[in-house]
Amino acid sequence: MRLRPFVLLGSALLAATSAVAGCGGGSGSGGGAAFDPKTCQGGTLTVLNQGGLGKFDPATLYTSGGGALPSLVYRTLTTRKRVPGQDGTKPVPDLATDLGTPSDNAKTWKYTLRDGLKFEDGTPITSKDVKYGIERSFSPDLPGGAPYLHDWLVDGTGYKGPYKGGDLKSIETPDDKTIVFKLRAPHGDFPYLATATQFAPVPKAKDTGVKYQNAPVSSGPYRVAKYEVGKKLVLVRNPSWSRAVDGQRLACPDRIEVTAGLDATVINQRLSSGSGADAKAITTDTSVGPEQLARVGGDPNLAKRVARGVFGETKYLAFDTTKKPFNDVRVRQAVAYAINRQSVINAIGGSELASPATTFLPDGKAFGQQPYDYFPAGQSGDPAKAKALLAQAGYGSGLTVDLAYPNVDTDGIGPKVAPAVQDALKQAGITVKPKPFSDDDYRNVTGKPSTQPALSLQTWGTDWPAGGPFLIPIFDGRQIITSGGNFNLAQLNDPAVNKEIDRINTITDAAQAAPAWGALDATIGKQALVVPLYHPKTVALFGKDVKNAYVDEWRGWYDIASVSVK
Amino acid sequence: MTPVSEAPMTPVGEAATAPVLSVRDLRVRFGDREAVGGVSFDLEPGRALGVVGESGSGKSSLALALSRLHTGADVTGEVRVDGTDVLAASDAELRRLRGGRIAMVFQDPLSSLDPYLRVGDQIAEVYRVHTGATRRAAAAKAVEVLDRVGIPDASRRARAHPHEFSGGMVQRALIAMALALEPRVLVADEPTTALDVTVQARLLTLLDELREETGMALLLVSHDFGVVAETADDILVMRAGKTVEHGPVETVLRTPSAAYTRELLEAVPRLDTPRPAVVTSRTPPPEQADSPQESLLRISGLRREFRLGPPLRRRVVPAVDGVSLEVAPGEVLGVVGESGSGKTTLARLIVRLLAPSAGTIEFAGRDVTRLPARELRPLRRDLQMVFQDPLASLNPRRTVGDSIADPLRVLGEPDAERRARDLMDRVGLDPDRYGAYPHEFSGGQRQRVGIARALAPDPRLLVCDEPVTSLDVSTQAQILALLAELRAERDLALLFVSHDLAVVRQVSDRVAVMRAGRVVTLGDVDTVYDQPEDPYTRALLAAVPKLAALTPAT
Amino acid sequence: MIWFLVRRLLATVAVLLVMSAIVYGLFYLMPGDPAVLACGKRCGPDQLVVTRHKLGLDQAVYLQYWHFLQGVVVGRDYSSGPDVNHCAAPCLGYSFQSDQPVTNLLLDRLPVSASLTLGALVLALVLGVGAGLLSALRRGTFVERLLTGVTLLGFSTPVFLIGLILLLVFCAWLKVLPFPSYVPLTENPAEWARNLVLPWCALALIEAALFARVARAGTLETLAEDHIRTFRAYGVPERQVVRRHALRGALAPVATITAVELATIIVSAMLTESMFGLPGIGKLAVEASTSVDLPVITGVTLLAGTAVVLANAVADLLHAAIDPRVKLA
Amino acid sequence: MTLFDSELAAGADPVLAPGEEPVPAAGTDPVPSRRGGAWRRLRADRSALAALVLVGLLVLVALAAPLLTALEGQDATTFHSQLLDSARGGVPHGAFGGIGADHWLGVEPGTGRDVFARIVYGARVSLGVALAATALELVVGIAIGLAAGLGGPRVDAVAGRVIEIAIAFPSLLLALALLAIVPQSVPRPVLVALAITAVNWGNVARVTRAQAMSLRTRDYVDAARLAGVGPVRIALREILPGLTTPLMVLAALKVPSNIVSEAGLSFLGAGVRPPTPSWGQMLSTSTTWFQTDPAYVIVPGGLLLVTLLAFSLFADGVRRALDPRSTRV
Repeated sequence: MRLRPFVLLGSALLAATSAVAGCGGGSGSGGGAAFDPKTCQGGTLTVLNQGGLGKFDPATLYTSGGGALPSLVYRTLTTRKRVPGQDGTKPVPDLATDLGTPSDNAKTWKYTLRDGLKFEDGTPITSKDVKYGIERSFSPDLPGGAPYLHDWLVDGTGYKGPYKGGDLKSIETPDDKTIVFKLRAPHGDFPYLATATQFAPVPKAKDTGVKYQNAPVSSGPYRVAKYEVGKKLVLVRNPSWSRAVDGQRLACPDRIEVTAGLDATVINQRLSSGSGADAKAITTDTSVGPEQLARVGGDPNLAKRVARGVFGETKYLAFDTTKKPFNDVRVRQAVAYAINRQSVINAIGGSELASPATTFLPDGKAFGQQPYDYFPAGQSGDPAKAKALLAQAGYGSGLTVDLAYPNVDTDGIGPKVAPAVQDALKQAGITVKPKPFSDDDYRNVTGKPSTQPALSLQTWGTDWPAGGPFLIPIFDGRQIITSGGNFNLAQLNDPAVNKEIDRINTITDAAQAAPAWGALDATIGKQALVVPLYHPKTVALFGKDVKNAYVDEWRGWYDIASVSVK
Repeated sequence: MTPVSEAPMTPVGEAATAPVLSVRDLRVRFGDREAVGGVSFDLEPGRALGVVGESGSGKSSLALALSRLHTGADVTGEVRVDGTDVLAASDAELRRLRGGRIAMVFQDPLSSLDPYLRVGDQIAEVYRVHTGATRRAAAAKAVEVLDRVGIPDASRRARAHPHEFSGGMVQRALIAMALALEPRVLVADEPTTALDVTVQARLLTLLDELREETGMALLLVSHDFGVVAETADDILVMRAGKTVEHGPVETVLRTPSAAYTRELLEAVPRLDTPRPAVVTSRTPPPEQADSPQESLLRISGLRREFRLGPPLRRRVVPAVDGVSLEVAPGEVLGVVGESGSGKTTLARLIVRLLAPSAGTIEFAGRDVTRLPARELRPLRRDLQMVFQDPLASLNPRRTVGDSIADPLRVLGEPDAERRARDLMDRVGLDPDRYGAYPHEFSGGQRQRVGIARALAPDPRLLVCDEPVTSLDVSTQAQILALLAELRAERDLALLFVSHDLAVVRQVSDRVAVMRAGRVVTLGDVDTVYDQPEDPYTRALLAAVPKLAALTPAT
Repeated sequence: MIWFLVRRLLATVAVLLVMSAIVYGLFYLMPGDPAVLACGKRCGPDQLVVTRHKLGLDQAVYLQYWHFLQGVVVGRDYSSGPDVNHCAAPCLGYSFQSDQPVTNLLLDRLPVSASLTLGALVLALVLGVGAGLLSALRRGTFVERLLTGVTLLGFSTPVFLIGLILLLVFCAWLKVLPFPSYVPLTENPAEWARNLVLPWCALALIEAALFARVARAGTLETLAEDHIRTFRAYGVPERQVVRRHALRGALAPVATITAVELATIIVSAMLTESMFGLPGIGKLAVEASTSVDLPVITGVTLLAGTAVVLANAVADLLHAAIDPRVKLA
Repeated sequence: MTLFDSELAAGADPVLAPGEEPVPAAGTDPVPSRRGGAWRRLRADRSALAALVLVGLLVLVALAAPLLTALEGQDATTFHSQLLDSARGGVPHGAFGGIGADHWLGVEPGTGRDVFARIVYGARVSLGVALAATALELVVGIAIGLAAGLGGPRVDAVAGRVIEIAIAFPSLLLALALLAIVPQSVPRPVLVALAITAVNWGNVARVTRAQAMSLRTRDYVDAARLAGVGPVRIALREILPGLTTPLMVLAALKVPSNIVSEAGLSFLGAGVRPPTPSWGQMLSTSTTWFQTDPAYVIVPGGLLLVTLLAFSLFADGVRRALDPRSTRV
């Protein structure tokens, strides 16, 4: 993904609004029988969130793997596997019978819908509904979804959606069960993409344009009973759905009430004290803040109600290698040596919330990460080595550079991290001048090569757990976009890298593709185009009466489809 | 000063009744300062004692001490009201005493009643505190006493708030409050000072009536000999906290034994005595003054309106309404009137501190009515003003010398400081005090500074707006004398504005009587005072307390 | 009275016009492009054009302001593709961040801010006036010195510091009060109050310090006035003098200051809401400011302005009710 | 002024507060001897004197920041990650926030920066911003206030209204909005001082206007006009000196109120930015840590409290000295 949807680093937002750690304390975890998927049905689950209810149209949502809440209402061609652990990073069929049949060197993907699928009103779901759902997402009135469909589908870039643009030829529906996608280039990752909400069926007859989100037609286990934008979402059982036609979602609670717009502190406070309905509460976007970690660690009752996880994400320093002084690889290496990752991690909340990153790809088999550390900075940097390199590069008497970063900590690359970088580089004789940008401006400034700062703090997260979406936008030379929206900040256009990307894209077996991406990352890493800083980690509380709460490895957050409150 | 006998004098010819108020060696001390230094007197029922003195004489402190109203002062001696020792009384006794047996009327009618409550309710409240009467009875009583003190339509007025009352009515209401409780003694501290002369006359009459009717004793504190002479049986003259003289009114006024009393009496301007001839060296013949060629200032049809009220209900109130008059060179024109008559507005219009709404002002033959400020400035040297409050008219942050020298500097006088010192000398100030600040001077001295400043540009017309009103009578006489001298010396014309008819008579050649923005009478001062034709002027003159009848002719 | 209301209404409208013009002016003086802000972080050139047109940002500034005013008075339509979004009468536009009508955002949060502000105001008045009277009537005693000291302390302490101390003591150490989290009054009055106790106290202590000063000064001034002497001179017991004659004079300035203070109270409430994480208008304003959500900033500003102007009108009415000398005009 | 500047906003400067009389008792001109007397009174006022000493000390600390940190052997920006317990969210190792011989007041949680160094450098920002804003407010406020007070009814109709609106406006809200849209490249402390000025000058203008209007009608001004003195000279020689007393009092009160403003803005994240230390911003961070690292709350919070108390006490002393009859606390 280009920027993280839905998931917010709780600690970060908390810092921006500055609140106080919760008081009181958790009472003991409620007893009850062990979790059994067969008898887990019943009860009302409360979800306490900071944000995430700004929109609910499947066309405008930007999710990883279909998201937590949307995937309860919108089924997609494929979906993420709903199990704890490594297997959770794999896509599995959802509406479709399999992960898709590639042909034409992975440029054509064919799916067949399974039998018995129905919308909430009982009408059967057809492949045309899936096609229409995708077409809608091309409408300029329904922006916000991931850009992949535009880029990958034949004629995708010029298409303006069904309201004005008519039919999208590159999606074929030869019959009600079959849907075929024609891509411009090979994309072995297509089954991953098909987990996005844009792949949810939308009945054309019920489409109300921008108002569709207020009364969407459900294909999943729940239907929308009430939706107040930005504030409240109430989901109740969809009578047309059954586990018989859905192998992934357990859908235990009878009713799910989501409240958004809460403060991180309030959420953690309510989860830890767990009084009343809060005992059956969970959050899908709020991590325990650094100031609460000590308490969680010290309270065994609370410690039992914490889930930890990782979302594939890397925070890094990006160089523009076409600009001085970073056109000199020795300067880039010097920065890499000088960096004090321990300071950076402490600044955003310590080792519980982040792990140091030396590779661009995040940990985990799904990414195929090959560990490397070409410019070992140790825990706290190697200023001596950095100084030596700088001297070689002709900056023995010191160097002054600007560091651009967003002025909020939401993405974990803001005012908390920048001073840590600044201080580390100072030890190596590099004077850093902080250049904060307003959050909304930041992407626009850094995304346009003409305005891009030479050194900036950046974040990159995954749209699905694979190496491709992680490496392609950042290092593919053909992805340099001069008009804005560029992510290849290094301006790397290396034919060898481009060729290798094309090669891996044709691999349709994820198990084969992953090591290839890992190897590519390890190769690119030698050029010191970026300095990886850390990979964030999630520490999230859940209510004392919540069962089967685990953090899935695809998204790093609770999967509501699996939890029970009975 | 005559020594004061310890035993108070009993007025001649009165049967010796037990005094209702008896004061012995009363002393009021504020820290080191003794405001009242051993005063003794007796006051019998139905009689009136006038306490007279200049500011700082301790007369008000004395009045307050009688009800033990001082806070933070050390009061010693003995005060017996109806036999009870006020200074030794318990709190409960004191509460019964206050109002019940000794009641007070204060000087400032604007602030002596609670602005938030209805007048009737305030009287009723006090009545209930003392009698325990029912609400209904107390309300009825309030109306009754208000009616008695001459408040028209008393039952309706009882429901009004104090700000809806005029000053005279508030004083009547306070007297009514006292009346409701039937006290033995009424202490009135300068009750008429803030009132116009006609209102004052009616109030004094009321006090007389009530005294006769109820037999209560009256202690009247005043700076005004005339007021005391008209009302009191006895006079007690105070100076610096001590009794200077104490005796029956006739005795004190006719044959004052103390030199201080004599001086004071001499300083009082007389309404019924023509102005002393010394005041001017050259009395201009009236016909000459009236001739248009000769007039220095000529105003005709002068009008000035003030707009009052909110934008949509704005009322236009004329403060000066079609005034025409002239002032000849060297002439003194007195302008007299009660408050609100427009006399101060007229003065400010003439010096162009205010712009007229209509009419013309000619000065030295030139129409200055609409001259812009810049062109007006050179004219200023001929036209100066002396203000009422000498402290307010001097910048407290500048030395008096600077204030005097300012007009000279503006005129480009090269040696402004020396000239300023000369002027100080001329008005009777020590030129060495050039660098002193206004607060270091006494009231009379400050007014001398004001006069010196006005004289600095060597003007031809001096507009004096109540120049002696805030001064004690003896200082007042000195300032008036100074003005007279200067006028003679410099051939200065004066426009002398005052509410005090006696003062105006003393200084003016001609006099204009104003009422409600109009001149009702204009003429030679002796003619106007001795044979007033206009009924208002007659009423005004009749209301002024007469002192002359009782005092030996000078 | 009628004139007073008419005049006040006109003045309110004038003030709001000026305020809205100022805030609207800020839109255009600022360096960035409002469309970019409205479009958000992932915004392609196409969407930018759509957004710009949808919000009317492609029009002349005065036209935009005119449409904005129109929206406030009669509502306005935003056309977007196939649909026309009607934004009903007091329309303040749509939030850049949440795409919600600003009016709704404000209305949603109004109960929280109203609960906080009004509750704190009542508490502050009770505490402040009580302390002020007490210290004025006990002049020169230990009580007065104590109250003066406490007042000065309350005066010098920022609301977030007081809030922090209160949290530390009552929530963390004594554990008698919960970490505040807003419960609607209609849902559970007891929990509503229990959760608001700490924010109320934090906000009220500061305001109380001011009220105490004003009440004390008013009492001392009134007690020194001549009419008080009159009633003493007529034997009215001191207690009655204070109760009947001094109190009103002492309280009149408190009524005025309360209205004048509203702007300050709103500001303090912003800090309090941010401090305790209460989802009120103040917090909305802080968030909107951080994210440069201009429609929300405008909306909050206008709402606050309206509140202040109305409060001043109420204060004038109150003042007239207390003081018969004051004429409403 | 505990609030974000209550005086400011409300127009109600708590001390000058009640009603419309913003100036020490109207109609009473403090005479010059008072100035000399004022010094005498100030010197005799023990609490004001103690406050003055404290204020002086704080200013000295701010000025001597490099010296003091050199003495300690630390600086304000160096991270000390080894002193933090990373697994517990980054709280300092050791008791009381890591207070010890190396770090006199401990280290900051999350960064390990030296608290003492940040406090003394933060004093520069807090006091500097507050003093600069006060000076700017005086300049702006006096200029506008004099224009309104002396410029005649037309000018006053406009300027007077503007002043009223400026005072009625919830200042923090506007400051936040301003700080959100200003270019990020300008040095932050300058922006913060400007923003505080932009929203807080109203009080100064109001006091200036009221006092100028009152002085304008004094007889001595009339006397000067009669003497032919020109309007500029009258404004400078006759009126301006009369403004000094109320403005001195106001300025003394403004300083602590502006310290609170700065702290409030920093608290909400709109003040100076993290690499630069400021007390408000430290306090903002510290609220996060109050349970796990109370020392980090107590140090900047206590210091802010002491500073505000000192400035407020001093301002109170100035007021008492210049206006001895005032009955206010």
